[in-house]
Amino acid sequence: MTKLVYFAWVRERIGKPEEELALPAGVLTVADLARWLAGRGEEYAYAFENPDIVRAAIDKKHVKPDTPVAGAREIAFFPPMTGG
Amino acid sequence: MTKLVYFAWVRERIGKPEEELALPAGVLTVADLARWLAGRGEEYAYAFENPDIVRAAIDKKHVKPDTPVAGAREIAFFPPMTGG
Amino acid sequence: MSGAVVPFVDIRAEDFDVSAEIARLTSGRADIGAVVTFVGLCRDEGGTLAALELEHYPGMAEDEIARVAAEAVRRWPLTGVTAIHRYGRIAPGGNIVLVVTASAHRAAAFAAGEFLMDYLKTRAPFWKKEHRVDGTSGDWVEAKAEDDAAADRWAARQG
Amino acid sequence: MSGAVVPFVDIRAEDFDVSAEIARLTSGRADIGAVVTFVGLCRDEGGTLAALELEHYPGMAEDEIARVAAEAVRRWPLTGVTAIHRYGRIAPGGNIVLVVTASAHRAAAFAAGEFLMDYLKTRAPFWKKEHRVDGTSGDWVEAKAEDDAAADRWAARQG
Repeated sequence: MTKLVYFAWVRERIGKPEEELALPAGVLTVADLARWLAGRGEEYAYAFENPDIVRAAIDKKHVKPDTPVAGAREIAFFPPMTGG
Repeated sequence: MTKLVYFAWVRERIGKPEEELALPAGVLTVADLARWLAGRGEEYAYAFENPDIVRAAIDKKHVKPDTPVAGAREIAFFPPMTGG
Repeated sequence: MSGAVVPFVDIRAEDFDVSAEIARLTSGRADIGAVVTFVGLCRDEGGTLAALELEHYPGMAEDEIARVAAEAVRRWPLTGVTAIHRYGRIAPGGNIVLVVTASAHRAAAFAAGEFLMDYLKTRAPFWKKEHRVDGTSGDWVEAKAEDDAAADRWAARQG
Repeated sequence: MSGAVVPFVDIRAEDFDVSAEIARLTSGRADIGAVVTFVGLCRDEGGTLAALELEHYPGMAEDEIARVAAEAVRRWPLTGVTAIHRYGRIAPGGNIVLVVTASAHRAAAFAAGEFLMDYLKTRAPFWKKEHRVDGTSGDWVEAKAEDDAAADRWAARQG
Protein backbone atom coordinates (compact mmCIF):
# COMPACT_ATOMS: atom_id res chain seq x y z
CA MET A 1 0.00 0.00 0.00
CA THR A 2 1.19 3.50 -0.80
CA LYS A 3 0.09 6.64 0.98
CA LEU A 4 -1.06 9.43 -1.31
CA VAL A 5 -1.35 12.98 0.03
CA TYR A 6 -2.91 15.99 -1.65
CA PHE A 7 -2.56 19.71 -1.01
CA ALA A 8 -4.28 23.00 -1.85
CA TRP A 9 -6.66 22.81 -4.85
CA VAL A 10 -5.58 19.26 -5.67
CA ARG A 11 -6.85 18.28 -2.22
CA GLU A 12 -10.02 20.35 -2.62
CA ARG A 13 -10.84 18.87 -6.01
CA ILE A 14 -10.22 15.26 -4.98
CA GLY A 15 -12.12 15.94 -1.77
CA LYS A 16 -9.73 14.32 0.69
CA PRO A 17 -6.30 15.10 2.09
CA GLU A 18 -4.91 11.57 1.83
CA GLU A 19 -5.63 7.92 1.10
CA GLU A 20 -3.90 4.55 1.04
CA LEU A 21 -3.86 2.73 -2.29
CA ALA A 22 -2.34 -0.34 -3.88
CA LEU A 23 -0.74 0.93 -7.09
CA PRO A 24 -1.62 -1.24 -10.10
CA ALA A 25 1.15 -3.05 -11.95
CA GLY A 26 1.24 -0.72 -14.96
CA VAL A 27 1.96 2.38 -12.88
CA LEU A 28 5.73 2.82 -13.05
CA THR A 29 6.29 6.58 -12.88
CA VAL A 30 4.77 9.63 -11.24
CA ALA A 31 3.21 10.55 -14.60
CA ASP A 32 1.70 7.06 -14.87
CA LEU A 33 0.22 7.44 -11.41
CA ALA A 34 -1.29 10.85 -12.21
CA ARG A 35 -2.86 9.45 -15.39
CA TRP A 36 -4.22 6.44 -13.53
CA LEU A 37 -5.64 8.62 -10.75
CA ALA A 38 -7.31 10.89 -13.35
CA GLY A 39 -9.31 7.87 -14.49
CA ARG A 40 -10.67 7.07 -11.02
CA GLY A 41 -13.62 9.49 -11.15
CA GLU A 42 -14.59 13.00 -12.04
CA GLU A 43 -13.11 14.55 -8.89
CA TYR A 44 -9.72 13.04 -9.81
CA ALA A 45 -10.17 13.99 -13.46
CA TYR A 46 -10.77 17.58 -12.34
CA ALA A 47 -7.68 17.59 -10.11
CA PHE A 48 -5.49 16.32 -12.95
CA GLU A 49 -7.26 18.06 -15.84
CA ASN A 50 -4.02 19.92 -16.57
CA PRO A 51 -1.47 17.25 -15.61
CA ASP A 52 1.53 19.42 -16.55
CA ILE A 53 0.75 21.88 -13.77
CA VAL A 54 0.44 19.39 -10.90
CA ARG A 55 3.71 18.89 -8.99
CA ALA A 56 4.72 15.76 -7.09
CA ALA A 57 6.94 14.71 -4.22
CA ILE A 58 8.03 11.23 -3.17
CA ASP A 59 8.80 10.79 0.50
CA LYS A 60 8.85 14.58 0.90
CA LYS A 61 11.28 15.33 -1.89
CA HIS A 62 10.39 17.06 -5.16
CA VAL A 63 10.32 14.65 -8.12
CA LYS A 64 9.81 14.94 -11.87
CA PRO A 65 7.03 13.17 -13.81
CA ASP A 66 9.38 10.46 -15.06
CA THR A 67 10.54 9.46 -11.56
CA PRO A 68 9.77 5.79 -10.73
CA VAL A 69 7.25 5.24 -7.95
CA ALA A 70 8.67 1.84 -6.91
CA GLY A 71 9.51 1.79 -3.20
CA ALA A 72 7.73 5.07 -2.43
CA ARG A 73 6.04 5.21 0.99
CA GLU A 74 4.33 8.58 0.49
CA ILE A 75 3.53 10.28 -2.79
CA ALA A 76 2.23 13.87 -2.76
CA PHE A 77 0.45 15.86 -5.48
CA PHE A 78 0.04 19.61 -5.27
CA PRO A 79 -0.13 22.83 -7.32
CA PRO A 80 2.96 24.98 -7.93
CA MET A 81 4.10 26.40 -4.59
CA THR A 82 3.20 29.94 -3.57
CA GLY A 83 4.96 30.32 -0.25
CA GLY A 84 7.39 33.00 0.82
CA MET B 1 36.95 84.75 4.83
CA THR B 2 36.31 81.07 4.11
CA LYS B 3 35.77 78.38 6.71
CA LEU B 4 37.96 75.31 6.27
CA VAL B 5 37.08 72.09 8.11
CA TYR B 6 39.15 68.92 8.43
CA PHE B 7 38.22 65.37 9.35
CA ALA B 8 39.86 62.10 10.44
CA TRP B 9 43.63 61.93 9.75
CA VAL B 10 43.57 65.17 7.78
CA ARG B 11 42.34 66.86 10.97
CA GLU B 12 44.88 64.98 13.13
CA ARG B 13 47.80 65.88 10.87
CA ILE B 14 46.89 69.57 10.57
CA GLY B 15 46.22 69.62 14.31
CA LYS B 16 42.91 71.48 14.29
CA PRO B 17 39.35 70.72 13.23
CA GLU B 18 38.68 74.04 11.48
CA GLU B 19 39.94 77.53 10.74
CA GLU B 20 38.87 80.74 8.96
CA LEU B 21 41.12 81.92 6.16
CA ALA B 22 41.22 84.53 3.45
CA LEU B 23 42.01 82.62 0.26
CA PRO B 24 44.79 84.26 -1.82
CA ALA B 25 44.00 85.50 -5.31
CA GLY B 26 45.74 82.66 -7.16
CA VAL B 27 43.64 79.94 -5.53
CA LEU B 28 40.86 79.22 -8.01
CA THR B 29 40.07 75.51 -7.57
CA VAL B 30 39.97 72.92 -4.80
CA ALA B 31 43.27 71.52 -6.10
CA ASP B 32 44.83 75.00 -5.97
CA LEU B 33 43.66 75.34 -2.37
CA ALA B 34 45.12 71.96 -1.37
CA ARG B 35 48.46 72.87 -2.97
CA TRP B 36 48.49 76.28 -1.25
CA LEU B 37 47.60 74.72 2.13
CA ALA B 38 50.40 72.14 1.71
CA GLY B 39 52.86 75.04 1.61
CA ARG B 40 51.71 76.55 4.93
CA GLY B 41 53.87 74.35 7.18
CA GLU B 42 54.95 70.82 7.81
CA GLU B 43 51.66 69.76 9.45
CA TYR B 44 49.80 70.85 6.29
CA ALA B 45 52.45 69.29 4.06
CA TYR B 46 51.94 66.01 5.93
CA ALA B 47 48.13 66.16 5.57
CA PHE B 48 48.41 66.76 1.80
CA GLU B 49 51.51 64.65 1.14
CA ASN B 50 49.41 62.47 -1.16
CA PRO B 51 47.02 65.08 -2.59
CA ASP B 52 45.22 62.55 -4.84
CA ILE B 53 43.87 60.71 -1.83
CA VAL B 54 42.39 63.69 0.04
CA ARG B 55 38.72 64.31 -0.77
CA ALA B 56 36.92 67.64 -0.59
CA ALA B 57 33.44 69.04 -0.11
CA ILE B 58 32.16 72.56 -0.67
CA ASP B 59 29.21 73.62 1.44
CA LYS B 60 28.67 69.96 2.40
CA LYS B 61 28.60 68.54 -1.10
CA HIS B 62 31.28 66.31 -2.61
CA VAL B 63 33.40 68.16 -5.20
CA LYS B 64 36.21 67.23 -7.57
CA PRO B 65 39.70 68.83 -7.52
CA ASP B 66 38.90 71.10 -10.48
CA THR B 67 35.82 72.62 -8.81
CA PRO B 68 36.10 76.44 -8.38
CA VAL B 69 36.23 77.64 -4.77
CA ALA B 70 34.72 81.06 -5.55
CA GLY B 71 31.68 81.73 -3.37
CA ALA B 72 32.31 78.78 -1.06
CA ARG B 73 31.36 79.36 2.57
CA GLU B 74 32.75 76.09 3.94
CA ILE B 75 35.38 73.87 2.35
CA ALA B 76 36.12 70.46 3.88
CA PHE B 77 39.10 68.15 3.37
CA PHE B 78 39.03 64.51 4.49
CA PRO B 79 40.27 60.99 3.69
CA PRO B 80 38.19 58.55 1.63
CA MET B 81 35.06 57.69 3.60
CA THR B 82 34.85 54.48 5.60
CA GLY B 83 31.31 54.57 6.99
CA GLY B 84 28.60 51.98 6.69
CA MET C 1 33.88 28.69 9.57
CA SER C 2 30.92 27.90 7.33
CA GLY C 3 31.26 24.18 8.03
CA ALA C 4 29.97 24.71 11.56
CA VAL C 5 26.95 26.78 10.56
CA VAL C 6 23.67 24.99 11.27
CA PRO C 7 20.68 26.81 9.77
CA PHE C 8 17.81 27.58 12.13
CA VAL C 9 14.57 26.62 10.36
CA ASP C 10 11.14 26.93 11.91
CA ILE C 11 7.71 26.31 10.40
CA ARG C 12 5.04 27.64 12.73
CA ALA C 13 1.79 29.51 13.19
CA GLU C 14 3.17 32.10 15.64
CA ASP C 15 4.60 35.45 14.58
CA PHE C 16 8.33 36.20 14.80
CA ASP C 17 10.33 39.12 16.15
CA VAL C 18 13.03 40.34 13.78
CA SER C 19 15.28 41.87 16.47
CA ALA C 20 15.18 38.66 18.51
CA GLU C 21 16.04 36.60 15.44
CA ILE C 22 18.98 38.86 14.58
CA ALA C 23 20.18 38.51 18.20
CA ARG C 24 19.98 34.72 17.89
CA LEU C 25 22.68 34.91 15.20
CA THR C 26 24.82 37.75 16.51
CA SER C 27 24.80 37.86 20.31
CA GLY C 28 28.10 37.14 21.99
CA ARG C 29 30.05 37.26 18.71
CA ALA C 30 32.31 39.87 17.16
CA ASP C 31 33.07 38.24 13.81
CA ILE C 32 29.88 39.36 12.04
CA GLY C 33 29.97 42.53 9.98
CA ALA C 34 26.67 42.25 8.13
CA VAL C 35 23.18 40.96 8.81
CA VAL C 36 20.47 41.02 6.14
CA THR C 37 16.87 40.26 6.96
CA PHE C 38 13.95 39.76 4.63
CA VAL C 39 10.37 39.92 5.88
CA GLY C 40 7.56 38.87 3.55
CA LEU C 41 4.16 40.29 4.49
CA CYS C 42 0.57 39.61 3.55
CA ARG C 43 -0.52 42.28 1.05
CA ASP C 44 -4.10 43.29 0.50
CA GLU C 45 -4.96 43.34 -3.19
CA GLY C 46 -7.19 46.36 -3.22
CA GLY C 47 -9.19 46.14 0.01
CA THR C 48 -10.95 42.86 -0.76
CA LEU C 49 -8.73 40.48 1.20
CA ALA C 50 -9.70 39.46 4.74
CA ALA C 51 -6.79 37.05 5.17
CA LEU C 52 -4.55 34.56 3.46
CA GLU C 53 -4.77 30.95 4.60
CA LEU C 54 -1.36 29.31 4.29
CA GLU C 55 -1.39 25.55 3.84
CA HIS C 56 1.84 23.59 3.99
CA TYR C 57 3.17 20.06 3.72
CA PRO C 58 4.37 19.24 7.25
CA GLY C 59 7.75 17.59 7.31
CA MET C 60 8.57 18.44 3.71
CA ALA C 61 8.35 22.19 4.37
CA GLU C 62 11.02 21.95 7.08
CA ASP C 63 13.21 19.60 5.03
CA GLU C 64 13.01 21.61 1.85
CA ILE C 65 13.82 24.93 3.52
CA ALA C 66 16.66 23.29 5.47
CA ARG C 67 18.05 21.98 2.16
CA VAL C 68 17.93 25.45 0.60
CA ALA C 69 19.53 26.99 3.72
CA ALA C 70 22.31 24.39 3.68
CA GLU C 71 22.93 25.19 0.01
CA ALA C 72 23.27 28.89 0.93
CA VAL C 73 25.84 27.96 3.59
CA ARG C 74 27.80 26.02 0.96
CA ARG C 75 27.72 28.89 -1.54
CA TRP C 76 28.55 31.85 0.70
CA PRO C 77 30.78 32.37 3.76
CA LEU C 78 27.92 32.82 6.20
CA THR C 79 28.22 32.87 9.98
CA GLY C 80 24.54 32.09 10.44
CA VAL C 81 21.24 31.66 8.60
CA THR C 82 17.65 31.59 9.83
CA ALA C 83 14.42 30.88 7.96
CA ILE C 84 11.00 31.05 9.60
CA HIS C 85 7.82 30.44 7.61
CA ARG C 86 4.37 30.79 9.11
CA TYR C 87 1.26 28.82 8.23
CA GLY C 88 -2.42 29.29 9.04
CA ARG C 89 -4.53 32.42 8.71
CA ILE C 90 -2.60 35.67 8.24
CA ALA C 91 -4.32 39.04 7.90
CA PRO C 92 -3.14 41.84 5.55
CA GLY C 93 -0.08 43.51 7.03
CA GLY C 94 0.88 40.35 8.91
CA ASN C 95 4.23 38.61 8.63
CA ILE C 96 4.53 35.48 6.48
CA VAL C 97 8.21 34.69 6.18
CA LEU C 98 11.54 35.76 7.66
CA VAL C 99 15.01 35.07 6.36
CA VAL C 100 18.13 36.24 8.22
CA THR C 101 21.65 35.87 6.84
CA ALA C 102 24.81 36.89 8.72
CA SER C 103 28.34 37.15 7.36
CA ALA C 104 31.61 38.99 7.84
CA HIS C 105 30.84 41.06 4.73
CA ARG C 106 27.70 42.50 3.23
CA ALA C 107 27.86 41.07 -0.30
CA ALA C 108 27.53 37.49 0.97
CA ALA C 109 24.69 38.37 3.35
CA PHE C 110 22.70 40.14 0.61
CA ALA C 111 23.26 37.45 -2.02
CA ALA C 112 22.43 34.58 0.34
CA GLY C 113 19.26 36.32 1.54
CA GLU C 114 18.02 36.89 -1.99
CA PHE C 115 18.95 33.33 -3.01
CA LEU C 116 17.03 31.89 -0.04
CA MET C 117 13.90 33.87 -0.84
CA ASP C 118 14.01 33.01 -4.55
CA TYR C 119 14.33 29.29 -3.80
CA LEU C 120 11.87 29.33 -0.97
CA LYS C 121 9.25 30.89 -3.27
CA THR C 122 9.53 28.09 -5.80
CA ARG C 123 10.52 25.02 -3.73
CA ALA C 124 8.99 25.31 -0.24
CA PRO C 125 5.65 23.43 -0.17
CA PHE C 126 3.30 26.23 0.87
CA TRP C 127 0.09 27.37 -0.80
CA LYS C 128 -1.92 30.52 -0.20
CA LYS C 129 -5.69 30.75 -0.37
CA GLU C 130 -7.54 34.03 -0.24
CA HIS C 131 -10.39 34.72 2.15
CA ARG C 132 -12.40 37.74 1.09
CA VAL C 133 -13.85 40.49 3.26
CA ASP C 134 -17.35 39.64 1.96
CA GLY C 135 -17.00 36.23 3.64
CA THR C 136 -16.52 34.23 0.47
CA SER C 137 -13.59 31.97 -0.10
CA GLY C 138 -11.39 33.44 -2.78
CA ASP C 139 -8.93 31.87 -5.17
CA TRP C 140 -5.74 30.00 -4.54
CA VAL C 141 -2.89 32.39 -5.23
CA GLU C 142 -1.27 31.43 -8.52
CA ALA C 143 2.44 30.83 -8.87
CA LYS C 144 4.24 33.49 -10.88
CA ALA C 145 6.51 32.79 -13.82
CA GLU C 146 8.76 35.59 -12.55
CA ASP C 147 9.42 33.61 -9.37
CA ASP C 148 10.63 30.64 -11.42
CA ALA C 149 12.84 32.99 -13.42
CA ALA C 150 14.24 34.50 -10.21
CA ALA C 151 15.14 31.06 -8.87
CA ASP C 152 16.60 29.93 -12.21
CA ARG C 153 19.17 32.73 -12.29
CA TRP C 154 21.04 31.18 -9.32
CA ALA C 155 21.56 27.93 -11.21
CA ALA C 156 23.80 29.69 -13.73
CA ARG C 157 26.18 31.37 -11.32
CA GLN C 158 28.11 30.35 -8.26
CA GLY C 159 28.26 32.80 -5.34
CA MET D 1 3.14 55.95 -4.78
CA SER D 2 6.88 56.50 -4.70
CA GLY D 3 6.41 60.24 -5.10
CA ALA D 4 5.09 60.49 -1.56
CA VAL D 5 7.90 58.50 0.06
CA VAL D 6 10.03 60.62 2.37
CA PRO D 7 13.16 58.76 3.55
CA PHE D 8 13.75 58.63 7.29
CA VAL D 9 17.41 59.48 7.90
CA ASP D 10 18.98 59.70 11.34
CA ILE D 11 22.61 60.27 12.33
CA ARG D 12 23.02 59.58 16.03
CA ALA D 13 25.07 58.06 18.82
CA GLU D 14 22.26 55.88 20.21
CA ASP D 15 21.63 52.32 19.13
CA PHE D 16 18.60 51.36 17.01
CA ASP D 17 16.02 48.61 17.25
CA VAL D 18 15.41 46.78 13.98
CA SER D 19 11.86 45.62 14.80
CA ALA D 20 10.85 49.16 15.77
CA GLU D 21 12.32 50.56 12.55
CA ILE D 22 10.49 47.97 10.45
CA ALA D 23 7.26 48.88 12.27
CA ARG D 24 7.88 52.57 11.47
CA LEU D 25 7.56 51.69 7.75
CA THR D 26 4.90 48.99 7.88
CA SER D 27 2.44 49.60 10.71
CA GLY D 28 -1.10 50.39 9.67
CA ARG D 29 -0.46 49.55 6.02
CA ALA D 30 -1.34 46.54 3.91
CA ASP D 31 0.36 47.47 0.63
CA ILE D 32 3.85 46.25 1.59
CA GLY D 33 4.89 42.76 0.61
CA ALA D 34 8.61 42.91 1.32
CA VAL D 35 10.91 44.54 3.86
CA VAL D 36 14.68 44.17 3.64
CA THR D 37 16.95 45.32 6.46
CA PHE D 38 20.71 45.58 6.52
CA VAL D 39 22.60 45.91 9.79
CA GLY D 40 26.32 46.70 9.71
CA LEU D 41 28.18 45.72 12.87
CA CYS D 42 31.57 46.47 14.38
CA ARG D 43 33.83 43.46 13.73
CA ASP D 44 36.85 42.62 15.82
CA GLU D 45 39.88 41.94 13.68
CA GLY D 46 41.38 39.12 15.69
CA GLY D 47 40.81 40.07 19.31
CA THR D 48 42.85 43.29 19.26
CA LEU D 49 40.07 45.82 18.83
CA ALA D 50 38.58 47.56 21.89
CA ALA D 51 36.27 49.78 19.87
CA LEU D 52 35.83 51.76 16.68
CA GLU D 53 35.52 55.53 17.00
CA LEU D 54 33.24 56.83 14.26
CA GLU D 55 33.81 60.45 13.26
CA HIS D 56 31.38 62.17 10.90
CA TYR D 57 30.80 65.49 9.18
CA PRO D 58 27.65 66.85 10.86
CA GLY D 59 25.16 68.24 8.41
CA MET D 60 26.82 66.72 5.38
CA ALA D 61 26.30 63.16 6.69
CA GLU D 62 22.54 63.70 6.93
CA ASP D 63 22.37 65.49 3.57
CA GLU D 64 24.44 62.93 1.71
CA ILE D 65 22.52 59.92 3.04
CA ALA D 66 19.22 61.70 2.32
CA ARG D 67 20.39 62.29 -1.25
CA VAL D 68 21.26 58.61 -1.70
CA ALA D 69 17.93 57.54 -0.15
CA ALA D 70 16.04 59.90 -2.47
CA GLU D 71 17.89 58.38 -5.42
CA ALA D 72 16.79 54.90 -4.27
CA VAL D 73 13.18 56.12 -4.15
CA ARG D 74 13.54 57.40 -7.72
CA ARG D 75 15.02 54.13 -8.98
CA TRP D 76 12.72 51.58 -7.31
CA PRO D 77 9.00 51.48 -6.41
CA LEU D 78 9.57 51.70 -2.66
CA THR D 79 6.89 52.34 -0.06
CA GLY D 80 9.44 53.44 2.51
CA VAL D 81 13.15 53.75 3.23
CA THR D 82 15.09 54.30 6.45
CA ALA D 83 18.79 54.87 7.03
CA ILE D 84 20.31 55.24 10.50
CA HIS D 85 24.05 55.70 10.98
CA ARG D 86 25.66 55.88 14.38
CA TYR D 87 28.74 57.88 15.38
CA GLY D 88 30.98 57.80 18.45
CA ARG D 89 32.57 54.82 20.15
CA ILE D 90 31.18 51.42 19.15
CA ALA D 91 32.48 48.16 20.66
CA PRO D 92 32.92 44.91 18.68
CA GLY D 93 29.53 43.33 18.09
CA GLY D 94 27.80 46.71 18.28
CA ASN D 95 25.56 48.14 15.57
CA ILE D 96 26.93 50.78 13.20
CA VAL D 97 24.40 51.25 10.44
CA LEU D 98 20.84 50.24 9.57
CA VAL D 99 19.10 50.43 6.23
CA VAL D 100 15.45 49.40 5.81
CA THR D 101 13.69 49.26 2.45
CA ALA D 102 10.03 48.41 1.97
CA SER D 103 8.22 47.64 -1.27
CA ALA D 104 5.29 45.71 -2.69
CA HIS D 105 7.75 43.16 -4.11
CA ARG D 106 11.01 41.68 -2.92
CA ALA D 107 13.27 42.42 -5.89
CA ALA D 108 12.94 46.19 -5.40
CA ALA D 109 13.49 45.95 -1.64
CA PHE D 110 16.65 43.85 -2.05
CA ALA D 111 18.11 45.97 -4.85
CA ALA D 112 17.42 49.28 -3.10
CA GLY D 113 18.92 48.01 0.16
CA GLU D 114 22.11 46.89 -1.54
CA PHE D 115 22.31 50.13 -3.55
CA LEU D 116 21.93 52.22 -0.38
CA MET D 117 24.70 50.35 1.42
CA ASP D 118 27.07 50.52 -1.55
CA TYR D 119 26.60 54.27 -1.91
CA LEU D 120 26.62 54.93 1.80
CA LYS D 121 30.00 53.16 2.09
CA THR D 122 31.62 55.43 -0.47
CA ARG D 123 29.72 58.75 -0.18
CA ALA D 124 28.61 59.21 3.44
CA PRO D 125 31.21 61.29 5.32
CA PHE D 126 32.12 58.90 8.13
CA TRP D 127 35.55 57.70 9.20
CA LYS D 128 36.49 54.87 11.53
CA LYS D 129 39.44 54.89 13.89
CA GLU D 130 40.54 51.81 15.80
CA HIS D 131 41.09 51.77 19.53
CA ARG D 132 43.11 48.75 20.62
CA VAL D 133 42.61 46.56 23.67
CA ASP D 134 46.16 47.42 24.83
CA GLY D 135 45.05 51.04 25.23
CA THR D 136 46.88 52.36 22.20
CA SER D 137 45.17 54.28 19.45
CA GLY D 138 45.14 52.19 16.32
CA ASP D 139 44.94 53.11 12.66
CA TRP D 140 42.25 54.84 10.70
CA VAL D 141 40.38 52.18 8.79
CA GLU D 142 41.35 52.40 5.12
CA ALA D 143 38.81 52.67 2.34
CA LYS D 144 38.55 49.57 0.17
CA ALA D 145 38.78 49.57 -3.60
CA GLU D 146 36.06 46.90 -3.60
CA ASP D 147 33.64 49.39 -2.04
CA ASP D 148 34.26 51.83 -4.88
CA ALA D 149 33.71 49.01 -7.35
CA ALA D 150 30.48 48.02 -5.60
CA ALA D 151 29.17 51.58 -5.84
CA ASP D 152 30.28 51.98 -9.45
CA ARG D 153 28.21 49.05 -10.68
CA TRP D 154 24.97 50.98 -9.97
CA ALA D 155 26.00 53.77 -12.31
CA ALA D 156 25.83 51.42 -15.30
CA ARG D 157 22.37 50.03 -14.73
CA GLN D 158 18.98 51.46 -13.95
CA GLY D 159 16.86 49.62 -11.43
